[in-house]
Amino acid sequence: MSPDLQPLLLDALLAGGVLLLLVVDLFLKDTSKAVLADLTALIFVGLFGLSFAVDTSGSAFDGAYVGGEWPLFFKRLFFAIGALTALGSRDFVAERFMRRQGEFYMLLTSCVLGMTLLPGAQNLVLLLVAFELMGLPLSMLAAWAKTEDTKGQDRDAAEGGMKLYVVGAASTGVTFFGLSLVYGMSGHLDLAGLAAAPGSPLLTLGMFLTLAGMSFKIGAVPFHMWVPDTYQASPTPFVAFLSVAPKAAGFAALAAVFVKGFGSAAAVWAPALLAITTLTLVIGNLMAIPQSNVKRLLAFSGVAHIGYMLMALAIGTGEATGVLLFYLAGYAATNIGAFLVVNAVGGRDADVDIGLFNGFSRRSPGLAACLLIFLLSLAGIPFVVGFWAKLYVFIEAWRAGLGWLVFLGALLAVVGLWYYLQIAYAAYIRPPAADREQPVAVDPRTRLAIGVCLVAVIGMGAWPSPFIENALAAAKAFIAH
Amino acid sequence: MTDHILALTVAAPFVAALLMLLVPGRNHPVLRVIGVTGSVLSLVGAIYVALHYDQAKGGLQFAQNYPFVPSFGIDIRLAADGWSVALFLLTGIIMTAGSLASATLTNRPKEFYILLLVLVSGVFGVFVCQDLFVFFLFYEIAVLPMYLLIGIWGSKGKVAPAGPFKSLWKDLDVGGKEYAAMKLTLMLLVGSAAILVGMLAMYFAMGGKSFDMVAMAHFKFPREMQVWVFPMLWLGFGSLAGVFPFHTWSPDGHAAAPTAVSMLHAGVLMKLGAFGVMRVGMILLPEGAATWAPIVGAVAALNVIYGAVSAMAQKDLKYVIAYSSVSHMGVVMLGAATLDPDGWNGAIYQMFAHGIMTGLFFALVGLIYERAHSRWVPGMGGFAKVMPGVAAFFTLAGLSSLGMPGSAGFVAEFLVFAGAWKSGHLMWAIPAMIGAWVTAVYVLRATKMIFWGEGPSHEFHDLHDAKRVEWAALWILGTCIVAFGCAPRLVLDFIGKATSEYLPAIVDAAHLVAMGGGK
Amino acid sequence: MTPSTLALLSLFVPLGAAVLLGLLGPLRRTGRPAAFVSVAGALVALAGAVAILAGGDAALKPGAHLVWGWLSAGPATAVGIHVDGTSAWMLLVVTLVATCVQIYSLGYLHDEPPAALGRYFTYQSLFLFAMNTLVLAPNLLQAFLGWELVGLVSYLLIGFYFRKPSAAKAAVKAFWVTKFADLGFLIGLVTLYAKTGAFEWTAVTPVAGFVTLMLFFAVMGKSAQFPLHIWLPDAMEGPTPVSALLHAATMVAAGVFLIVRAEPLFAQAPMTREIMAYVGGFTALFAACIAVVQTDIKKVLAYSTCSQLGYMVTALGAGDTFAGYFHLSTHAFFKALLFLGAGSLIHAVHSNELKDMGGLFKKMPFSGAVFIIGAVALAGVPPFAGFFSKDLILEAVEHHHLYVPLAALAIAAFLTAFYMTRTVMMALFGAPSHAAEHAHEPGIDMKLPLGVLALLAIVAGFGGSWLAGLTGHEYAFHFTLVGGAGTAIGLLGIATGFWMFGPAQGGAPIKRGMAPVGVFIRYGLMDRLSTVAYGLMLAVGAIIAWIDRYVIDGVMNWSGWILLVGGRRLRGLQTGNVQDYVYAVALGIVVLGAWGILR
Amino acid sequence: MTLDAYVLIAGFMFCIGLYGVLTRRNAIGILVSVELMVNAANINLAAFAHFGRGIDGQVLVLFTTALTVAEVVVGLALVLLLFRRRKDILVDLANGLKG
Amino acid sequence: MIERLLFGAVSTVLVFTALMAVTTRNLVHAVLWLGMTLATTAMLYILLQAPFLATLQLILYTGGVLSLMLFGVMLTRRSSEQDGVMVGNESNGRRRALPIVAIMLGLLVTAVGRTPLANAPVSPSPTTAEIGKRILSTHLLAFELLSVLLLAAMVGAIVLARRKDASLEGTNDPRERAAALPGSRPAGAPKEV
Repeated sequence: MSPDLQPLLLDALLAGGVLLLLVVDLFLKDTSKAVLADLTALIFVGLFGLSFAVDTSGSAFDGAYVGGEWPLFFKRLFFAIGALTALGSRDFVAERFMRRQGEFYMLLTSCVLGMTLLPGAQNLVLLLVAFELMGLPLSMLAAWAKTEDTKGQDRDAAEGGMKLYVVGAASTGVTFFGLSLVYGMSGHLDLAGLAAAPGSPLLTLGMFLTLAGMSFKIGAVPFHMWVPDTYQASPTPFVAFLSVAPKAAGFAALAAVFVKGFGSAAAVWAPALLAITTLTLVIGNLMAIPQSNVKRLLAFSGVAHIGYMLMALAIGTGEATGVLLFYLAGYAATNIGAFLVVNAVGGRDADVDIGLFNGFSRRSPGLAACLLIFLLSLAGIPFVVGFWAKLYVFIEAWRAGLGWLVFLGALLAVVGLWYYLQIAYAAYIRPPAADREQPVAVDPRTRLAIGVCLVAVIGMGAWPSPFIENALAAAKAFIAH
Repeated sequence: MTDHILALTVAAPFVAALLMLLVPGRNHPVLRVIGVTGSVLSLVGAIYVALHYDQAKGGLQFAQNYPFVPSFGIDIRLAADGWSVALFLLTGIIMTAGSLASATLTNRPKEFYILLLVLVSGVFGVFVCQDLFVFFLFYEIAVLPMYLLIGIWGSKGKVAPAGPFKSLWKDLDVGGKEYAAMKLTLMLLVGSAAILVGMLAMYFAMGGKSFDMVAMAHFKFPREMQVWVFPMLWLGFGSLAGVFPFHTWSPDGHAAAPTAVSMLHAGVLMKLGAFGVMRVGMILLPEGAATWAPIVGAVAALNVIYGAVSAMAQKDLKYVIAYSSVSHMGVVMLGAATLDPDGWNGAIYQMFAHGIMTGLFFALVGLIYERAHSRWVPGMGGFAKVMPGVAAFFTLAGLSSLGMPGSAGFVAEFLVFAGAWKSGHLMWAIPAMIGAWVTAVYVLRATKMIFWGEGPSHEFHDLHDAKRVEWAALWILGTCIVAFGCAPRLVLDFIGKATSEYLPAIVDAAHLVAMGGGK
Repeated sequence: MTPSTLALLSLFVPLGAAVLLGLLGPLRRTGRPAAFVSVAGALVALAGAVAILAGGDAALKPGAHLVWGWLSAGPATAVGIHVDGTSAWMLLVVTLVATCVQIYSLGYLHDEPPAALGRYFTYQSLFLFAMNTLVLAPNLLQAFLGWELVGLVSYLLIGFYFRKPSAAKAAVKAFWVTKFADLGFLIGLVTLYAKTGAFEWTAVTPVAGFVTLMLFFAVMGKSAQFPLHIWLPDAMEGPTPVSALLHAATMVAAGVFLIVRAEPLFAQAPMTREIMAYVGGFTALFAACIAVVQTDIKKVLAYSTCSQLGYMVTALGAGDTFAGYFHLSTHAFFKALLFLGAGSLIHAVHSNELKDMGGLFKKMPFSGAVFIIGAVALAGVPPFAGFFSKDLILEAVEHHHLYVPLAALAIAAFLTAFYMTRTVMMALFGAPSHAAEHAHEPGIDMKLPLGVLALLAIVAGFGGSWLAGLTGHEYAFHFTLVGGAGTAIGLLGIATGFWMFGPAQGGAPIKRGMAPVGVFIRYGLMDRLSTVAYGLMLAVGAIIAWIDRYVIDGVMNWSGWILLVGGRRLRGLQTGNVQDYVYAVALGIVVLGAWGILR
Repeated sequence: MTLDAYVLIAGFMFCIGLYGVLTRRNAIGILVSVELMVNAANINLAAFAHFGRGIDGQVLVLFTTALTVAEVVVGLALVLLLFRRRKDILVDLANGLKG
Repeated sequence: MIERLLFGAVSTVLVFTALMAVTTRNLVHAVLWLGMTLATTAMLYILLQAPFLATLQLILYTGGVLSLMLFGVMLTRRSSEQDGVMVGNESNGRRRALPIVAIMLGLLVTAVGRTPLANAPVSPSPTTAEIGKRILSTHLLAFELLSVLLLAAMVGAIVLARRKDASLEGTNDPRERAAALPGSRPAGAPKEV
């Protein structure tokens, strides 16, 4: 391995994994393709483990890619998400898409490949390609539950995928156009060059168009409208992935372009981002309240969470960016866990009405307790990671003089509790329906994934120090570079 | 042992809760034994603390630091002062009585006990925590389990939306237990949000290094900051203490909650709010407290009389008691606002007295509800014939609540009134006294309507007096009411010691504020 | 034993009995054995009181003072005992009457179920403790404790027949009214504490005027002064021995005792004293007027008690503490006697109504005789007890030139003699009613107390100078014009009564005119007033409660509702049409762009 | 010709594309419009590259073009899917998910 | 001057064809108009001295994208339009779209007007070799990634577009689904299509 490929070691291995999956798929009978999930998980776990063993610092390709702690943090996050998703998807995918399992995991893995390359990209070209590599498989996977049955459970899969695709395509157009202006006004495609660009109206316009286009991926208001529909229609384990990984990657991209690239022009974009933040917080929380479909509810709750993360992004300091990383990690663990439980309760159905949770705690007390903890973490209750995440954001916002935003955020967090508790209420207080009294069936791998999420949520909640330190260090490296 | 007694006491219920996780949910006797043991252990811990607290020395004792999040200056700093001793005792007593009172619970006792024990761990923690952040964490632990406790084991009274907003309110399910649970949780968390904001402000004003409350007490926060942070803390903590107009969760919440939860919530949890206002708001922000004291006192006086008058109009027994809590917590806040030694002693003592009294009340209401299957006071009557013991204890609790000498309630109210008078706020003391009189009106009216007169009518066919273990809670609390009413110095000396340590700084600040200088 | 030890004995032995009976349910529910426990406690207390006085003046002159810090270490907020002549004598009066009443109750409540009887005697023991707490109070704080506790026991005992709605109502009414008045005590107490840092009887303070006024307000409630007397007639719902002990002899006199005790404070407040004189005088007259028209023998006595308390308050208002105290003592004996005698009559005919009695003297000569002794003593006929004390009061009032109260008292004296004669005539003489035909004398347990009290009603008046010496005053009986006139007025009242209700049955038009007036005053005015006040309070409560639910809580609910409905409205934005989603994106970029470029 | 003319023409094209995306009911029609938007970006890039911004603009055009092709591939697959499911590709008729 | 004339002509055609592409009611025509736009853009690239891009444009876009799209149009004809003469491409929401687009245009024009662009120097046109070098050095990683992307897109698109890849999929019958679970396949289950 040549030294300048050192930072790309993990990504190269992952690309190998993509091919491996394709090849192995060819040799497997449909009925035994479920093993691909295990293989995928194994790849991710292996890479996750490897990430602690190898040095990925340094830069490659004339500085188009720079390794170090910042990309490493994201890589670990993405590997973990990928592994959890693969574990959680296995039985679902094997059961529902028996003949399309290989492609599912291949797309999932290549999507992760795009994500892992994003944080280290120092060049808009690489950034853009990685962004698209992440984005395109998503719309395909969203529609994976395709069917021609007009009454079946997946009747809306194509619609969900199409909505993600159409909004995404439009946003891509907007992003491209915005970046073209950015390039034109700065004369550079590498992030370092952007910083030097003199301010001009066209640059501002380009900046904002890029912001809008990228905000689509994280689901910031008003670019969020695809989120609930796609979540509702897509295979639930994939939604677990969709709800966290692209968000993290999107934030990596936004941080790269704005915090780093346009860091000197923060006075221009920060207020705009704050406006988006406020809108996201309010709309996300408000619209989650009346939802009766749990996936939609979690979708809007996700939008709300994006608001909190945007808050950290808008502050733009090193500490705030570190806090953003912590938030992303905590949110990922929590949300994947929550969606996997929802998947278990929904019983392979894409539509999960809140009524299905009735009496959940009596049917499966352990699983219900997990769900409760995930919900509490989402709501930001102490002793689970969600609390610290919000708290750190608030602390940083306070430091940045955004007291009013802290207050708004705190108030809306309470509103959030309202709708999260509606799920808890169904699970713990309502009696189960007559035909749903047996325990919820959970396959062992999903169980494992939920367990890992639980440990992460509680661990990071009870002992946040090492994680936040790590995140702060990563952000520091990012800002300093 | 002595070194870590505070941590042990705080942890005892929590450990019991963890143990319970290992017990199958069907095994009710074992669960009960663990639950009661955990509570009794914490009571023993509290008594141990009281016995070993060196009164002559005073100050913070049994101090221990356990590092938690050092990078943000957050440590679990546990130490007890005189107030802690008193409130520790209160919590131990109420929890023991509460766990005994819920010994007859058959609906999912495992989860119930676990939540209850976790909650009480939080309560213990708040009373001895000297780190503001961990204080807040304990506070949240104490508040949050309430949602499930009310939501699952609660009951619905006869209070349904009526009047012009009926149709609007239907959306919110006003009056239901889930409404009550949700309202309680949300309102208290809005309060928590305010606390959090205030807390962060203090943290950063001190340089963002540490949440140590002892250091904060010595640190002189800028006046203008104190003036806006104090109301945040006052209203934030105050929402749990039932400060008007943020008291409205309390009637619905207490009415919907199951017996032990009402006992604990009205008996101990509401005190957390008042304790927070005093321990965090007033002691850490003396100038803010001095600036706002007139408002705090006025609102508290309003609370007293408003709660009492509202209680008078209630027809649902639990609402009567719940509004009485609002009224009595007003007395606590009034005492706090006096910034006078007697007022402060009275405030803490009122926490203690009201805790025991309202615990007894709710235990009795639980018994009555269990037997009568109704909380509708006008429908009752003549119950004393079949449940004389319950009637006697109800009267005892009522007497304490209206401040009858010989009961703990008198000592507290008397001290608070004296403090209010001494601090020159007649306009607070007189409404509060009238409120105390109104208490006599509604308590005795309720007693009369429930227990006296002819009856009971045929619809109450399975009324009977308390039985076996049910007596335990009644006797424990009843004895405490009388004992602490007759010999108040058992805890008043502890309280007075701590008050004398904390108050001078605040009085100085009040002088500064009064003179308009010292900026 | 020292006076303090004896006093502690008198204080705590009844408490011990009460606690014993209270905690030991099985013992309490045995009935008579429980009663004996209580009676034994009362006897010990009585013995203690007697022993203190038997110990002689020397030990009592400086007063034995024994206190323990209660709210804090140190004497400022202490409780304990203070034994001097005043409290020793009061202790004797209280324990003596209480013992008599308890023994009497053994017979009177013979038919009660054992559990109820046990409860009754528990209350009785508790009362004795409470009253002794008040009597022995070393400072105002403890006085307040006792004050409230006797109010509590009064409430419990009035509500003894709690299954009877009228009794239940009367009990709470008594408590509410007296407790309302007690606010005055509390305010006075707190003021005193705020200004002097302690609760001393002898405090010298510029706020004495306010403090005493407030204390007097409490006295008006406890000692049934107009207009806070309204609870006392209703309190007759309690068993008759209770009326004798609490609502005639001791508890209602606690107010008078308080003023006697707090003489140093009141001495600093001439204004309060003047108010007291007028209120007392008016009450004496007003209550006597109503007593005239009562048909219920206990109500007659109840209003009479009001009236006599008015006498005492007037005396205290006039500044003659001893006169009030003296009348308090004699009144305790003869009014207890009257009540117990009346109880004996009631016991015989099972009715309180005068019309159900009549001609009882023949059937029950002993009870009739002692009742007449009590009546004569009350009417102020020499040489019975009431004569001396009433004479002293009239003199004192005249001496202080309080002529309006004096006139009121004089008329009241006439009316007192008149209505007592009326009562005696209607109950003991005349034609026996149907119920009265089977009447018979009670047993020895009821006769014994009657006898003791009758003796005291006869002789107690002669102990005046001894009592004065004991309490540090000077008194010797000597004839004065006012006293003579008072006696004459009394005799005139008796004569008028005899003319109207004796065999002659004269003055029929007056009788006819009298009845409606009294009924109007009694039921038309005072009851209506208290009902209206109560109704008003409930109405205010209902309004506040409504406001709380729909306005204060409404804010919470409104905001919840707005969020809910707002969320629902916003759902409309999520149309499901992807072009609308793209439109939102376009809108977003346009707004962002416009803001970026045009700002 | 000066740079601003090119940028303007690109802007025109972008707006036309945007208009198409907003108004077209047919999924393929939307794809067509998106192509216009991307094309506008490409014109920009080429123009900027020509007017002194260096070689990278042209490189980026290469990449965007390739990306767009991939996007179109995926888009058409989704359109086919939608068509099979609904026998129609009018996007405003696919509104089963909402609220 | 000639350059200006040429530019004017090209841009006019460009805008016209683009407008037609988004407004014509026939979908086939719309795709063809798009093709013309893209071809015209290639002319613009030549004006900008970027022959490489022009070639790319013609090959990739006009050759690839356009035929793909036409393919799509053919495959998605509604049954009522079996004859293929007219493929519906209605528009709606013009009234609300126009202001947005107009404002956007206004913003762009304003921004361009306010930004000093006119005197930007013309740089020498890079040769194809230079572009290639650039791609294969600095942007090699992106280029490699592009191949992964295209692979993924193709694989995914094929799977999605496959007409009916399993008779089992999409069924709601739990028995059949249970049968399809790995390892529990009953003997008589339908074979793969």
